[in-house]
Amino acid sequence: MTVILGQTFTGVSIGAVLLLIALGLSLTFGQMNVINMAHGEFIMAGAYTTYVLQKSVSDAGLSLLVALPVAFLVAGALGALLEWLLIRRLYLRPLDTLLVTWGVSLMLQQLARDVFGAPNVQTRAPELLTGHITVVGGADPLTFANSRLFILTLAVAAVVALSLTLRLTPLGRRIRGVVQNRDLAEVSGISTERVDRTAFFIGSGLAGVAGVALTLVGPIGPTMGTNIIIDAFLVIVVGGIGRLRGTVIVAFVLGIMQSVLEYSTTVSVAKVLVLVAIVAFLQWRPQGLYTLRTRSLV
Amino acid sequence: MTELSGLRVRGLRVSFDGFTAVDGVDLDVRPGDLRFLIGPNGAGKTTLVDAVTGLVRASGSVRFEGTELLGRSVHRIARSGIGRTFQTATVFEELTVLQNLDIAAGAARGPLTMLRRRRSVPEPVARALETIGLTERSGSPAGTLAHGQKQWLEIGMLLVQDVRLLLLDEPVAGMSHDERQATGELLRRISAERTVVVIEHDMDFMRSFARSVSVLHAGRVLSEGTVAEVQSDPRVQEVYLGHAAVQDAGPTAAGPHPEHAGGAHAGSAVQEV
Amino acid sequence: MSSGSSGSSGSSDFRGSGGSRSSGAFRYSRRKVVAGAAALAAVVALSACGAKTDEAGGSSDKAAKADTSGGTVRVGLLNSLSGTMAISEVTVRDSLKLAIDEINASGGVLDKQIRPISEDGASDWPTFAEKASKLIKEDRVAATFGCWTSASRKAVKPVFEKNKSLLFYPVQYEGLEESPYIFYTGATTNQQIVPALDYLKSQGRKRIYLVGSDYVFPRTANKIIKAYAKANGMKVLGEDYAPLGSTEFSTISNKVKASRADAVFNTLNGDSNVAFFKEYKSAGLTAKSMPVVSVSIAEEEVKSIGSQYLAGQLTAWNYYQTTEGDANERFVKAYKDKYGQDKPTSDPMEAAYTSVYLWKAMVEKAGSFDPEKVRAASDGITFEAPEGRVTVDGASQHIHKTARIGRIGTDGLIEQVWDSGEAIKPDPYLKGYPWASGLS
Amino acid sequence: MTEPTSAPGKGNPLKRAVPAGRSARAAAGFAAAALALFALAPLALSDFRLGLLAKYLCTAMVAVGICLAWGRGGLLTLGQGVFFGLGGYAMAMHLKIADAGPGNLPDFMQLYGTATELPWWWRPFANPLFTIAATVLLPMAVAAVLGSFVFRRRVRGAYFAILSQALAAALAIWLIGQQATTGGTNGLTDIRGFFGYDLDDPVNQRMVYFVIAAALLLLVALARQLIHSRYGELLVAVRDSEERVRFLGYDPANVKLVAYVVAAGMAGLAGALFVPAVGIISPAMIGIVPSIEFVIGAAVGGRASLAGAVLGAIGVAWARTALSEEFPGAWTYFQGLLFIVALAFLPGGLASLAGVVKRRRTARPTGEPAPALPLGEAA
Repeated sequence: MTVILGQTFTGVSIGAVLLLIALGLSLTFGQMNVINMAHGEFIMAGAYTTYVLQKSVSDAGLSLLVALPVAFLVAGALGALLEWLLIRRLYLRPLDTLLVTWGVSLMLQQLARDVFGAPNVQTRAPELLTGHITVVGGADPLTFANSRLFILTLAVAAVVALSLTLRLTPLGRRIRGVVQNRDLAEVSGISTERVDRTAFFIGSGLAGVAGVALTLVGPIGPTMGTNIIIDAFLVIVVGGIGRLRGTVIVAFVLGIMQSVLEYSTTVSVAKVLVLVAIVAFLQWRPQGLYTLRTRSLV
Repeated sequence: MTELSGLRVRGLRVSFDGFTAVDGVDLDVRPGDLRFLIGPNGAGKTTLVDAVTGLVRASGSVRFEGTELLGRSVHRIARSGIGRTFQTATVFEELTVLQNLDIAAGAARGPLTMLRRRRSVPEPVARALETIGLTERSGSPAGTLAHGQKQWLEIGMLLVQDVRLLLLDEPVAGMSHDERQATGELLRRISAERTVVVIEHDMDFMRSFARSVSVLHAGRVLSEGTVAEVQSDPRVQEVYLGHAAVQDAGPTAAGPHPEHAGGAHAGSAVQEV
Repeated sequence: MSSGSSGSSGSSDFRGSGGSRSSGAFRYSRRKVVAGAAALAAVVALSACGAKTDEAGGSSDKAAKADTSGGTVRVGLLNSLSGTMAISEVTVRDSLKLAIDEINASGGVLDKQIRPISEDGASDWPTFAEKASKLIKEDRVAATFGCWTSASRKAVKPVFEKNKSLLFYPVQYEGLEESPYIFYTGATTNQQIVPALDYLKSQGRKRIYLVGSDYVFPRTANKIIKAYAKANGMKVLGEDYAPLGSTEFSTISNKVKASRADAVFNTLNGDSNVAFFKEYKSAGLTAKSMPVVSVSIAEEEVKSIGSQYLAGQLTAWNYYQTTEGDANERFVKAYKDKYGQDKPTSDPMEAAYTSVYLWKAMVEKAGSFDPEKVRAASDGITFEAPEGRVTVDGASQHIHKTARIGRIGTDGLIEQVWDSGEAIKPDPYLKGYPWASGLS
Repeated sequence: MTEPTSAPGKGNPLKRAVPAGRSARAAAGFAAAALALFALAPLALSDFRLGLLAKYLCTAMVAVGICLAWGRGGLLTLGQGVFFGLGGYAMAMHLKIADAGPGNLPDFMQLYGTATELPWWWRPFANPLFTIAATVLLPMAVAAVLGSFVFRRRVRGAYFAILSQALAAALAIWLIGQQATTGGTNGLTDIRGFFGYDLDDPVNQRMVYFVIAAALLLLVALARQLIHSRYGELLVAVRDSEERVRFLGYDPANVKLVAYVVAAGMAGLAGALFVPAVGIISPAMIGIVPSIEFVIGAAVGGRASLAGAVLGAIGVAWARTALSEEFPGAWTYFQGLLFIVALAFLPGGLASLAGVVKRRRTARPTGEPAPALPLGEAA
């Protein structure tokens, strides 16, 4: 029983990381249908931002807090630049977008290697975030890592902020308008180009934020993005493209599945089982957990 | 013709996420009829055709020549002799006119025929090319055809497909006057031996060629009969005028409208009626 | 390799049984040619006419000869400069270049300057094989230095054997291998893993948990550890593997924590270590309560993980930046002067550096760059390496090395807490250890 | 990009519906390719470079399938690594068994495994005929099962792409996890013989090259036949408008399935021949990255044109070698740049350059150059 509860906790903490890395994609992939393989490198950019900031801001806690908005801007700017240079030419060619952005990701990785060196770099976490809280005491205590708690809080805050932005602000309405009917939005006087770029800025910026958070739990190096990008895409696909709600639920479900299966089998088997389960799930619901029922014709 | 033949729709109902687009339609179209479906935007005309051809899930009953169609997959319905066209002409743009027609003619081909090249032009395809007047363009990619020619090509594809029920969604939209006349003549010829249902907003066209008319409104059949009967039906006039009032009040076509764009036709239709 | 090993060890690696095997293949071919030709139809039959089938051994002497004419001699540097392994391998390449520069500055080898040709293995095993081939056949190098992962070594091994060219492999590895054309200058298992276990046993830490990346080295290492534990009254409480590159360790650290082991034996590689130690600390596990002995964490990795997470944990190597001795002081200074004061030196870098000097000494003893002569001259070659004196064991082509257990300090350096006292004779098949008899 | 069609004009247009010059030009191209592969390359290239060319030709064989399935059928085939791997492992398993000799276990099983005899699923691969059949049929069977589920459920566009990648990742992780029986990360290495021929012998390496070159030409011929058959026309129709085809009475799932299965078989054969050419098959050839790389070659060259896809695959593989030899520390910049420029600015790949020139010359109106991809439908 404790094991199940404990693994559920672990699953939630895995899910929090998944949610955070997938959140930016829910905008760029989910809303705009752009398969951006360089998204992982935007996460990397966020992580390196933290590293650079720590060189000038020595207090680990402060530098982490400062890094959040700065990484958002840095990764967001990279994203907007990518959108302007390449992606806007490719909106109707999704697989080409995938391949082109894969080329971009190769170049960004090499750039990181040349600028920061090939080995991973180190950031310091505030001591507070390297501990854990005890949820249930006793011989086999149930604990929750503070770093994961921080990531969970951050992820939830980002989800709330994103959904409020999409729902309440004029920008959000414009984004949704463009997503639902590009042509109509255009004739209604919305500059779809600007909306696209802004949406891409926000989505990529969220990747940067995820990068800051990842410095607490994982490595910071040139290839850190490639390891997580497919997981992030899977979360979106299973959740249903364009559905924030689905993204949130699926991130936690996959996290818990992974952690429970991992406990009873091995990491590899758990990963394979999760992937197979995803493939099977998509047979059952080819459009993901939540779908926008549309009447797209031909 | 026995009473089994023709299209017979009973209690057809289609809804999307709570919005009911077709709300209990009954419809009978006999062989040899040239039936026009009219109605304001959102009346459920296209959805009705979608339901008959299996594109959307529906409840109720749709029988053609005595066979129940609902629940069958799209291609099975197509194989039982039902063909349709779309509001925006959808031909295979990268393929030539000839290839388009050849594909339409070949659903029943066996694997061996499929894996071989086409060495000659099949007889029905050659005839259809003549009928739709595209023999000269047979080698051109369909994407290079003029708009009206594409719509003819679509009709030609239905001809070689040898369907017994044709469902045409705005076949003359965007055509010139002469082209409309030619298309109308063609439909009249076709309907001699088949059942033809046409969704149309062009009231002139309807008056010239319709043998019978059904008016749809808000997912139901509002009125049915000859052109004259329908035009004199006060309910029809009310619906069109009422609809026009809404249309004039503001171009709010942005809503969760299941119908595709096409507001301009509706506007002109109002003046026609 | 010793010709004796082929008879006794069940592994019967190809070289020992080479003669009999190829004649077997010849007999075998007659039967299979019929079947093959029938299946692959005319195409194979056609080309088979042009090709001479393997008349045993007839092909083997077509090896590309190294080009040592002129005033320079070329050597290959084969490391991953891109992809996931670049995080480790780039520093090895740097270290190799340092050694080559030093040797060139002091007159070169046999009066020839060394010209390094660097190739990128791209963290991809078939690419390693391709590049090894290119270095040997196109660049006609006299020797090649590099490779890190076991998989890359396994991929290039047949290439070097086929072409009778030399590879110097600088990383500690899983043993169970001897190739006549590979010199192993990193530790084999009895120079790293076995001493680490001895150390744990001497500290009374007998209940251990095994965590490793999912590839050959950790799996083999753990097999050895389990055999050792069985024979030495230790207990293995659990064994977990994460895919290479995996960065999610919450469940594994839960399992480790629940096991209440005395110590963790860590054979994780690369990125995974960072995530593992961050998770380990978050779970409240400390070096005091449950120390982790790592065999793939050197100064470079400490730097990228952070002493915040690692202070107090143990490592097992043959060299640390803090190892005492003039040779090491010179090495560390030269390295930092060349690449930056903040760059640490580590065991694989040292082994790579040493390998170039060992090759130089062998060539000079042989008076030739010819691989066969170099091999023949290798036995007993010594070098005052940064890790202390190393001696080449000609039979296994490994080197005698001193095992060292270190503790990671808060300054990011590793301080030695124990050493084996003398250089340990390499024993890749662990033949000298009775408990290991069932392993290979 | 698509086959040029004769200009409208004199004579009976229906006669010219089957272009006459096409076959002659194709035959000439085919002869030129055969000449280059069988005569020029062996004469001009060193053994080492010829070996590399053999490796490139294997990726070109995958590209032939990709041209069919993606270029013609619009299927986002991002999981070709799976089929390549299945073919490769099938072949490598047989060769390892043969290398070990009767009664012996393959070397890695003796070193790292616990088994004392071959696992049951290895045993059939001791038979050469079974193996040769399996290298093609096994990937095709897997593709058929997978495809019939996926296409019938109308999983399309981005979903299909991501799903393929998930499968590729799953297979790679599984292979790595089964180290005792699959060689794990190492893969199956040190393959020395090929149906009785000693692969150490340069003459036999050449033979392998010729087999691969012949297989590539065979696949190109096969794909060409398919592309120009009625099926090929139907496939393009499905790519451009799947629903429309359905209303004509076809089941597009079956149409796509054929292309997918054939492409899988081609990838499997490529994987099988890759093994003797390179001497190794490993999970590194199966995962997401190689799957993307297979597609990129075809995309850079021109996905919808057979010649474009094949030359693109060879060109990209060659560029990778050449760039990394020339700039070992910075070649990924150039590689990334190549992908970006070729794909972002030349939608039809390099093959469309030829098309642009041709169109300029004949000044004839044509249809859309870029094949429409069906992602929009997935929205």
